[in-house]
Amino acid sequence: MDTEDIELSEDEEEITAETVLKTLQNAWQNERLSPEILPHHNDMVECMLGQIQHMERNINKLPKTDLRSCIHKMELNRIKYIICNYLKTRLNKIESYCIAIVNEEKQRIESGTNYLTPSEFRYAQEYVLNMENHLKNTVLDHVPGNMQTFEFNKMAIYPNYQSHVFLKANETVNGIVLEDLLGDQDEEIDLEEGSQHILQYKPIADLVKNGKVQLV
Amino acid sequence: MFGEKVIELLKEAERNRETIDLYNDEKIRQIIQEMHVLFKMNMSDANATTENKTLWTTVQVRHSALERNKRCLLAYLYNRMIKIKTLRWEFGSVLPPDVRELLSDSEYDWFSKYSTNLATYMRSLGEDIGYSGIDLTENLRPPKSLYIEVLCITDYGKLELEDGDVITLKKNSRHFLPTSECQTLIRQGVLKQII
Amino acid sequence: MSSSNYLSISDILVTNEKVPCKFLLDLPKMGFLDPSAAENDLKAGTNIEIPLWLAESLYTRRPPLVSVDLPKIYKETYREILNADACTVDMHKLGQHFYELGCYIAKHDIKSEVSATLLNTYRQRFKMILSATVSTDSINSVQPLSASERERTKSAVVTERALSSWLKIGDCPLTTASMIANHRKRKRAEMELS
Amino acid sequence: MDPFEIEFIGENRIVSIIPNFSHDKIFLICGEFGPFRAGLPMNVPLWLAVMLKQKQKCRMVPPDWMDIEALETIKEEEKISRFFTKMPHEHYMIEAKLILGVAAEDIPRAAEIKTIIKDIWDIRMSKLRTSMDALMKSGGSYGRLDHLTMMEINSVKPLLPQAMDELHRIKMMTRQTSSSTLNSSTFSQSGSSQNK
Repeated sequence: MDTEDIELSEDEEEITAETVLKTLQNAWQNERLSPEILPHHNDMVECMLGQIQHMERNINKLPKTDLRSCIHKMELNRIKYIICNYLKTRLNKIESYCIAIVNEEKQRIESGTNYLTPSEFRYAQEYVLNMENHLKNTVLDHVPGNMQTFEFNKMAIYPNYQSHVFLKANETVNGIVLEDLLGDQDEEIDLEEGSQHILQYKPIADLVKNGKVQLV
Repeated sequence: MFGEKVIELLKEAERNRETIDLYNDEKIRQIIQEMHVLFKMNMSDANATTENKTLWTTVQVRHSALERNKRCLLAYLYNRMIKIKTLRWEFGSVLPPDVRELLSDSEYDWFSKYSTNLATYMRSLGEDIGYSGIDLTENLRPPKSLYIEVLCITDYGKLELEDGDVITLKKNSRHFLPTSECQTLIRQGVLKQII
Repeated sequence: MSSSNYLSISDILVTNEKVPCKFLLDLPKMGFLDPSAAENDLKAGTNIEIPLWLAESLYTRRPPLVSVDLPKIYKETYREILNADACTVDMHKLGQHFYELGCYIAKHDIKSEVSATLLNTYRQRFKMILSATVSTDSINSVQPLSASERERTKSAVVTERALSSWLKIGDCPLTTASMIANHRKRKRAEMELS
Repeated sequence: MDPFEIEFIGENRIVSIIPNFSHDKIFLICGEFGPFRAGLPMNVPLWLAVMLKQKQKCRMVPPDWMDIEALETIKEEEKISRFFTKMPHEHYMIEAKLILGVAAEDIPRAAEIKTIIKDIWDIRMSKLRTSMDALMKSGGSYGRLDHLTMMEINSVKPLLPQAMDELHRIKMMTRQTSSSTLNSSTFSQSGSSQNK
């Protein structure tokens, strides 16, 4: 690798790239462990793709057997794994909850708080459309007249916000309310920095999104 | 009469979760036929409710049965859709003929559309920064080493590697290959990783 | 226990389970629901077992067309056995969908004790499943499980195996995709049969 | 997640090696490492350490905590305590498995260390099973799990969270206050739409 490139990455990009990678890794971990789809981190994915591209060009300049080439390739494979797995996890959620996600996303787009990237949103809409057409062609168009509607409300599958997740608190958050279903004695707990808990996703969903807790 | 056929269909699907069965065209037709019979009975009884009010309940009960049949049919198709999706991720966009023939025409059409939608999405990844897209069916496992040793399970033929080398994959031959270049073949059962 | 969404096959199978019902009003032309009756209409006062989805649809009419009785596993006699030691009960035979059906049926229990029995049974049998996943021999020694308990045990065993193989193996091996492998397996089996 | 994914996360941990070659700093995306000076200890991520060791380019420096006496103390405390004690770090088991796997010859008394770590792991795993049962008995809707490592937490998935989900579902659906526990989408019973 020539020194010019090294200088460049050291002065301008090095620190940010490292932070971006860490943030992306946390985002990946949260996405894997949360029941619902989380706000996208497209900027970070693109930043990492840029880094990969840049690095791959440089590796090609090195002799094949150079030790550095192996090390860089290995690191790139690690980052590619995170990116692929992150994006695939999101696609899986988009497919499973497609109707609900498209509906909610339409409202979020209006308020400028979209969770999906434009490509993901296009993918989700197309997915719903294909599903609707397929079910119509095969069954709905052939059943008796008043049964033919594709009932979006019934067909929508929602993530289970009540599912239990493990978390580690990145900072102290007080007063999380745990609903008590049997009695009427709701419980309140505090999440001290560094402490770990298992509890329902719903009361801590916002804390995952704003980074105050990390799912583990 | 009240949805037994459709339940048989679902039980069969529930038993074979690991594979996809032949699309049961005949049974689906029979179930839809039954729904038409129920519907006709309901139409005539609904017209008779002016004279006999108690018939109205019977109409409602049949209507419930119709709704139930609809739910079951949709669940059958939907669960097959999910399996067909898995086929796309595992076999790729071209299905082997013996798998292809398990799907109905409409299902195959859905498969192709799913495949196209997925390809469009994958091509769009990173396009803003001049990237030509990412294949999400690769990089499936956390990387451990750049090269792995593999055993060839079937006579596959020639494989050209990124560096231009061409190797021949013959049954029982062993190779030391870049992990990134043989993942797909391992997933498809052409190669097996030797640990 | 999977979610009970509209497209869930397992929920459809749960709601297909039969429950004892008593018809409160005559139901014209529905005599076929009672296999022992030869009449065209179903008469008020008839006691028969019908699928839960149908029972619910008849029960929610105003006025209700049926009263729903508890299947025997939720009745007092069994509740006592379950509360004493739930691990002795053969759920495969008596309650293939014990918890799931119980959730639906609880509101027909006038004493409203079904809920507590479900929770209690779940907790007791959780411990049994927990210890069964540690060693494969003990899985066969426990009383037969309900469908969802079997699912749960299976996935716990998968986790256990993954962990112990991780502890042993250094590499993270790639394997043939599961649908591909299973379709090949099935094809081989079919070829051997023919 | 599967154990190899947790291992992947743990492999980012920084460890010490002594390279047997010299080289300038290497600028990786995850940070800069080096310069490499033959015979002088330096820090690298665990994945890189393992890779260099496999290529016989370095020796591993035993992590501070991989010490018989220290581990004996931890083991005793773990045995006595009702709670989970604090481990040397979040990914102790991953670090142990990888380092003892590729570089046992670099670690003094490696075999004994391996045994003690496995003992500690086993004590904690059996404690974990007892706590799961206790958690379910005590209500099954919330638990505090300080000092459990990610790999240990992963070992109770999906069993524990799923069981808690199911208890919750039973409570929700059998709640006496709501007269119609049936989600209308669950059943097909909209007779009223007939002949509209």
